[in-house]
Amino acid sequence: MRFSGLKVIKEGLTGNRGWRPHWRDPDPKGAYDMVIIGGGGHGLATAYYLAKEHGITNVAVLEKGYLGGGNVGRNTTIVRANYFLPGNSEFYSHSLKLWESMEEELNFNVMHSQRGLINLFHSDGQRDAFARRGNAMVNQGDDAILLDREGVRQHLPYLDFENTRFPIYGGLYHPRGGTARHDAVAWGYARGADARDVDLIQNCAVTGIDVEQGRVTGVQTTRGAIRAKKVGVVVAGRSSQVAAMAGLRLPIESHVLQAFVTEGLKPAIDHVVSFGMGHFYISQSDKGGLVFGGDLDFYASYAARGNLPMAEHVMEAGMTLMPMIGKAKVLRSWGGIMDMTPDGSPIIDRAPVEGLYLNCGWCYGGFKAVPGSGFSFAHLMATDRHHAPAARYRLDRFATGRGLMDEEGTGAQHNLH
Amino acid sequence: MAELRATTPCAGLLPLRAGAMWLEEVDPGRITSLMPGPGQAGALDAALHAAHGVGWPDPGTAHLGDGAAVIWTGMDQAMLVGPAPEPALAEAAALTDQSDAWAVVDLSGEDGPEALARLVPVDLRAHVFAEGATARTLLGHMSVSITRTGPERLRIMAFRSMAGTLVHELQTAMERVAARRGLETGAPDG
Amino acid sequence: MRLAGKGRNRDAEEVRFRFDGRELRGRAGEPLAAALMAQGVRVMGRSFKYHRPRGVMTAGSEEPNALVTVGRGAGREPNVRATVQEVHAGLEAFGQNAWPLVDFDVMAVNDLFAPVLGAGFYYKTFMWPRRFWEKVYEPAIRRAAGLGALSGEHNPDPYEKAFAFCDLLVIGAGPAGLMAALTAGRAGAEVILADEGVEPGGRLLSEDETVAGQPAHVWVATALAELAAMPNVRVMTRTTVTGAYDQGTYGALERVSGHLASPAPELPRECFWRISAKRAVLAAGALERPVAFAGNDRPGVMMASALRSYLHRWGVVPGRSAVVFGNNDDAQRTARDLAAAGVHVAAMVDARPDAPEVPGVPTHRGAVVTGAAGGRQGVEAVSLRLEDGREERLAADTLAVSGGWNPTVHLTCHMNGRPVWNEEIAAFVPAEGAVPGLTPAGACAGVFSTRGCLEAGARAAREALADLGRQAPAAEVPEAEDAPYRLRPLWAVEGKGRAWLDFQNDVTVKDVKLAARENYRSVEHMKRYTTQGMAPDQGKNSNVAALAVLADATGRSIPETGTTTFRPPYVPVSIAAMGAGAQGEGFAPVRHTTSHAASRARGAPMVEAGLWYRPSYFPQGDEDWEAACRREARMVRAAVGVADVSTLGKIDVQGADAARFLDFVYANTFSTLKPGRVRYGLMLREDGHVMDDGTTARFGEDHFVTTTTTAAAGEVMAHLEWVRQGLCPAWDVRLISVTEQWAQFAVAGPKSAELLDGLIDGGLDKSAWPFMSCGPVTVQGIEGRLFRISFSGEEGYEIALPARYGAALFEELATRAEALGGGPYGMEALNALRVEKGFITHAEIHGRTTAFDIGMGRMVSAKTDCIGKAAASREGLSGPEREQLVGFRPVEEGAAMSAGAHVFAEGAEAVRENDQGYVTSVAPSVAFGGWLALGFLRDGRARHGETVVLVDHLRGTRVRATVQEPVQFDPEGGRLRG
Amino acid sequence: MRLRCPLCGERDRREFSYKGAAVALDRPATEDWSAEWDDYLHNRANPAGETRDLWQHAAGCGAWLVVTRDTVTHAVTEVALARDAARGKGAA
Repeated sequence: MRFSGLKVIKEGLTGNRGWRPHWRDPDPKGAYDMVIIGGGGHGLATAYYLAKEHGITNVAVLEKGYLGGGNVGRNTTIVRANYFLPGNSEFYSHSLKLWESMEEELNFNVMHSQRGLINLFHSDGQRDAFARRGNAMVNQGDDAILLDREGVRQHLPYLDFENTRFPIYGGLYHPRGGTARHDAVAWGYARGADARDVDLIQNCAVTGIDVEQGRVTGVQTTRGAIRAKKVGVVVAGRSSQVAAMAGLRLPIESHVLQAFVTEGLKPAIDHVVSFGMGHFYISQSDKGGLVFGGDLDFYASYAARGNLPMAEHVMEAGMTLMPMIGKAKVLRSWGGIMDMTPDGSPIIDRAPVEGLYLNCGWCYGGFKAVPGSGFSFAHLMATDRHHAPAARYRLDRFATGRGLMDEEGTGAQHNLH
Repeated sequence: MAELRATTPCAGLLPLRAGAMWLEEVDPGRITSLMPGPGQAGALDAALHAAHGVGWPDPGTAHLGDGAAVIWTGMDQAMLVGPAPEPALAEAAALTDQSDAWAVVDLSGEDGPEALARLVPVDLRAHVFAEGATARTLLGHMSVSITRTGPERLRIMAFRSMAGTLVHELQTAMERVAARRGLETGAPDG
Repeated sequence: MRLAGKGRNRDAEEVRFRFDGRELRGRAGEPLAAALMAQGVRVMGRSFKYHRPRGVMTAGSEEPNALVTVGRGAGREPNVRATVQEVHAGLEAFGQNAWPLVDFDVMAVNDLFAPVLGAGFYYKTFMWPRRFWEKVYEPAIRRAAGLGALSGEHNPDPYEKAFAFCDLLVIGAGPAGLMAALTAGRAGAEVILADEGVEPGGRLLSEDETVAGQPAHVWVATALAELAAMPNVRVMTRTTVTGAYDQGTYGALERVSGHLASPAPELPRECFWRISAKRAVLAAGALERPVAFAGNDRPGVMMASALRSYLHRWGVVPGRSAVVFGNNDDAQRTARDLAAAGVHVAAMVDARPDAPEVPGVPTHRGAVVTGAAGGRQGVEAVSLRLEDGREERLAADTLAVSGGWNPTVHLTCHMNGRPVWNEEIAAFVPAEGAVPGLTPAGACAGVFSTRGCLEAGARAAREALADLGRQAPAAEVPEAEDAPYRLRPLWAVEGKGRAWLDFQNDVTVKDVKLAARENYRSVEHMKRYTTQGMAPDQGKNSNVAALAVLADATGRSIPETGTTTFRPPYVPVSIAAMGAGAQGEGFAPVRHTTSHAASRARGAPMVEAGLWYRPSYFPQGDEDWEAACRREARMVRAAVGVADVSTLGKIDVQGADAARFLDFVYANTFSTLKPGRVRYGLMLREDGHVMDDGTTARFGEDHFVTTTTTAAAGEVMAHLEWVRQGLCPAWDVRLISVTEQWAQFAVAGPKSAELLDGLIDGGLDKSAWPFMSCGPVTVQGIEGRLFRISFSGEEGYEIALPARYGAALFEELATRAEALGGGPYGMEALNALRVEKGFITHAEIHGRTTAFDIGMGRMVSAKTDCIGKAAASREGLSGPEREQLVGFRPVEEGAAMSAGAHVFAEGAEAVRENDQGYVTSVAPSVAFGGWLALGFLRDGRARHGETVVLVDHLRGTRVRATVQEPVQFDPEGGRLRG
Repeated sequence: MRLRCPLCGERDRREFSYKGAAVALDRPATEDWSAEWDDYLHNRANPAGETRDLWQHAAGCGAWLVVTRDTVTHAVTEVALARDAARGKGAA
């Protein structure tokens, strides 16, 4: 069924009775060409691109809960391509281009809004570091503009320019950065994959990965055994547990990242604003809620909830930067489980077990990567060759030290990001 | 050459009062950090007793003697406050002069703990944190040492460079508590 | 309207306030909603999507409809519940999400398009043309959405945070909470009793009941008096516990001064509490639930319990003629109370076929309300379907609804506990042990009689105390209402027209059914697709009913269908409260050096570094930064300069194993350093990258003082402690920071020795102070330290005195320097001097740099084990592929380079594939004129002399530059050896 | 969240900083890069359940701690001084 404004009006006038399920609920078959473990954004996008780009449709996506129930359902919705290290630079650039054509392609409005992202800086040294980043973005073919203090003021007049602990020197403006309606991305890919005959199987937890003589042969699930020649693990937040089913230990620690949303308010913040010095970023959803977050709680956790010290720190950062939000009230806080790698960059690679593929380690940057990750991972699974924009996301980079992508410069070892 | 004049960390900022709370800067005399070597806590205890009449403190405690105090400040670490350390102490501990490293203030008055409850994540009420109790903790975002030196007196030590923030934070908290007291009694603090 | 002689607040002072510009009168302290109701105001808010006129529905913080904006100017506060805001003299409130007025809202036109604005419609349209989303559709949607508006100005009001501690936190002061607090208080435990209301008592204040044979509110007053007399009990009113966190930590929001007409300026508006409790009793009560039927969102349709609250507490009712609709005995209670108060009760409609009657009130058993009809101002008529299927229509302006009660389980979900479906009361109750140490008691655990709540509170407190090893005497539980809860579940009434579930977000029964039809059958999908439960009430009034409708639509039971998770906070918490103290400069401590005031007095702009403030430059006349920087740098090269370097971290390292320890934590060796000497050190992280650098001085066999950079001081100290305690616990090493003890100043330049000669007691014998030496000195008898080190490339010293003399010492040094043709210099000149010398800072050692990259690779590989050695030997951390530290000098003299530019080979297009490196530091050069730079270049050490192009797209520059040794000035170091 | 420091007693999480899995105590004795080093620095069991990790009572006594706790429930079962744990391993 094709969605359009006309269709919405026609259905509206006839009691909305003609709408059909956006996807089927098939029972799992005994065997597939490929199985994707994880029905989050990345897994669904992988299935979609396997079908669309590679014509591989005998594919099952196995989701232990509901589609889109992982981090794609609990993030702060930011979409950007403002990385500067080789590897990240080309990957996120490619991903952003996919975002820009996603709605037409999926016939689903994910409300991708390129409202512009501004990263603030607070010293000459930070300005230079952001200039290096912005120049890398332009080298990559993306957009970046260096704003001075007055330039920031024109965009964000409500910031405290006079009396804040870290005075604003300027900002790096990324006009193509923005936000999207996070759940819709998962639903759009689910609908697209389903329409191409991929089986999306909810409430189906994988309990084991079958390996014979170093080769994957299938998976065990709560809904029976499923044979497959290739298995993709796309389960950020549970990567270590699923990989362990195949005997692997990953360079990943799971951490909790909190996010917050306020009650609905009339438009107050038109951009995505990032205040690195205070570990704070914010945007306003189309419904009017201020959506914001900060740093990791900084302890290994699978609880998907955080504690007060970091929540307070985030609010404090908001109050020093933009005290006009003081009277906005936080409605809800939640936590996502982050697959943290040592260098803060992801892994899209073959596992040391033949037929097993890993897509993990997205740290706190996985949402914007959804289309690029799905595209590149599908390419890898289909062809057994790395897709160029994601070719540096190797599992062995930690062992070799080659191609580490430590964007923050805090160290290529755990718990420094 | 002009004589080099000493300046105290809170010069020009204190004393101040809010409601029935007072905040004043204290000159504690010499501050020497004591770090006993492996297995030398006992020897240091004896040396301290002999030299200054106070012992090596357990974690979270301070020995407040006449003229000399020993305040526990961390793992295997305490401060001798008041006198210059007797050289004999050096045989059992590493000594480091920290006399100028700290801003030292006394907060007195019954509501002191209530004001500090705005800033410090430790229960400092007198029946929980009695005379001789000490804690390394946070005051706002600053690392501090807090010791109860009297029934209504708390000694707060923060890094010298942060004296301005220390006083500002304490003053704000004291004023807020005083304003609430005014609210309770129906007579705004004036 | 107000009922004469009714309401427990009847003696309250009458005050004037304004709503939407109208001056009205109310009783001080009553909720704004009550005051508006008393004045006949029925429309208090507008819904989110359809802009439907809405009246007040509840009497608590869960209110979904009556959200108003309070105050004007910078401090105006949107989305305030009219049910919570207390009336005071001069209160100004405004309707919101409406234009021009909440009473007449042009946007209500949305309601006409409701058929096409159903669940998820926006996912299916607004996609063409692509560019229209940001330009047309989204701005229109954003303007229409949202509720109240922020002022857009800086928050002008004080807020605060505080900590509290107790043995037992009692959350809610209704019958269960009061009994819990009394029981624990009498046993001597430290108790905090936190209640959301203005006065404790909960439903006891809102019902016509007796406890212990006296009116319930009298019993409450007696209990409160007893609690007030206990020094171990703290009663916190207007305080909502908002969240349950690990190890007995609770967040709570106290409304401190919003109810006052003229609060003292120091009084915070709100206080966010962090309460640490050994045990907690949750006595949060229950929330009455609505029933979905056509038009159930009209003003005048209210929760029955709310109606009784307004009647008994505040003496107001929304209309003259009421219909009561329910499925439990609260229907009878409500009809009885209304009739007793003189309100005409047109009918009591009870879905139960065996419902009891109320004398004098027409009762319809087994009947349902099918619709509430009316106009903009609300209900005018109520349609019924009787047990026999007949339809009936009654005129009424008030419709009280009771669909039963939902226990307030929210806090028990905050640590991922999933509430459990209890078929008997058709509601979710807390899962056992959902929050460690917290016991739900009373209505929040599904016990709905007053007597049952009193007993449960006492029992929960006793159990909690027993857990803590305390005996609490069994409390005598007073006599009270103890009727069974008789309910026939009823969620939605079939019928034509829209029946609301989530009032605020305009989610109707049809929306949930549509979601199910489109296969958004998981409760999470339904919620996210329809926005059910995502409004300011977070589904408190609607989640269970929506779940029931979804269950019905998908042919599953409610427990099979699941529930959504409630997450903190229980009520919305202002960012200003939770972020209190940070506005302005409070976000982080400010660190001042002892020379701060003097630097400011000399007009130096201060820049922040690692929480410290350091002078950027000391302008003379109308110098800009560059002119001042060049002058100061020249001054150091030609005469003498003075700079405060106290901000560098200084760590005393002592003990028999101190030297061995430094050998382990540094990439180079310190055990060979002789006392009285200083050595540069490079510190790696265990991952083989550079962490920090600095000099270390040896004062004795077992005594070193090591310095860190300003920014990394804390990180290095924590790292060294980790190595000491975790990796070499048996070594005799003792560490302590001495950063704050010393005021330390660099004295640099050819006349530095001359300056110090006049200052130091006994003068300075240069021959006794070779380059990289250190030792004690005295100045006017004050014991200090002198280091012969240099970060400028000139002969230089650093002199340290105890910090109390810092201010005076700086003045003395500056004065002496000026007399020698020098003076103080700031960070800009310091930077310019070090760039000429190729000395690195964190601009270069930015976390991704290896020792190899900065030309110190051999230092690491030649050493025995040290932190980072193994990882640094990985193949990827050295070699020609790495970008290596180099200097850059412009080909065209004077051309301005910029840090952040990327480096390309001549003729190469400036794209990622050709990227060869980047510029890290650029500074004016007094040695060469123009500008010099440092940066990284792929295989740079092999490319000295090559011409490259520095491309800065952002600043629009392309500069040809030659690649240099990093050390561009005095590479032999003759000047610093003096 | 609160942790019971062996020296200071129970304190709020805000006084503590975090380092990660307690395997950091098991530093390989070799100086050359190896699979053992790779595993030590990078690979983690990362359990959903009981774990042992390293914290420092940074704003308190400065002690490094080995905390045994559950990553799913956040329940803390044991807090010990890292120094004692390290000595128990026979570290230098």
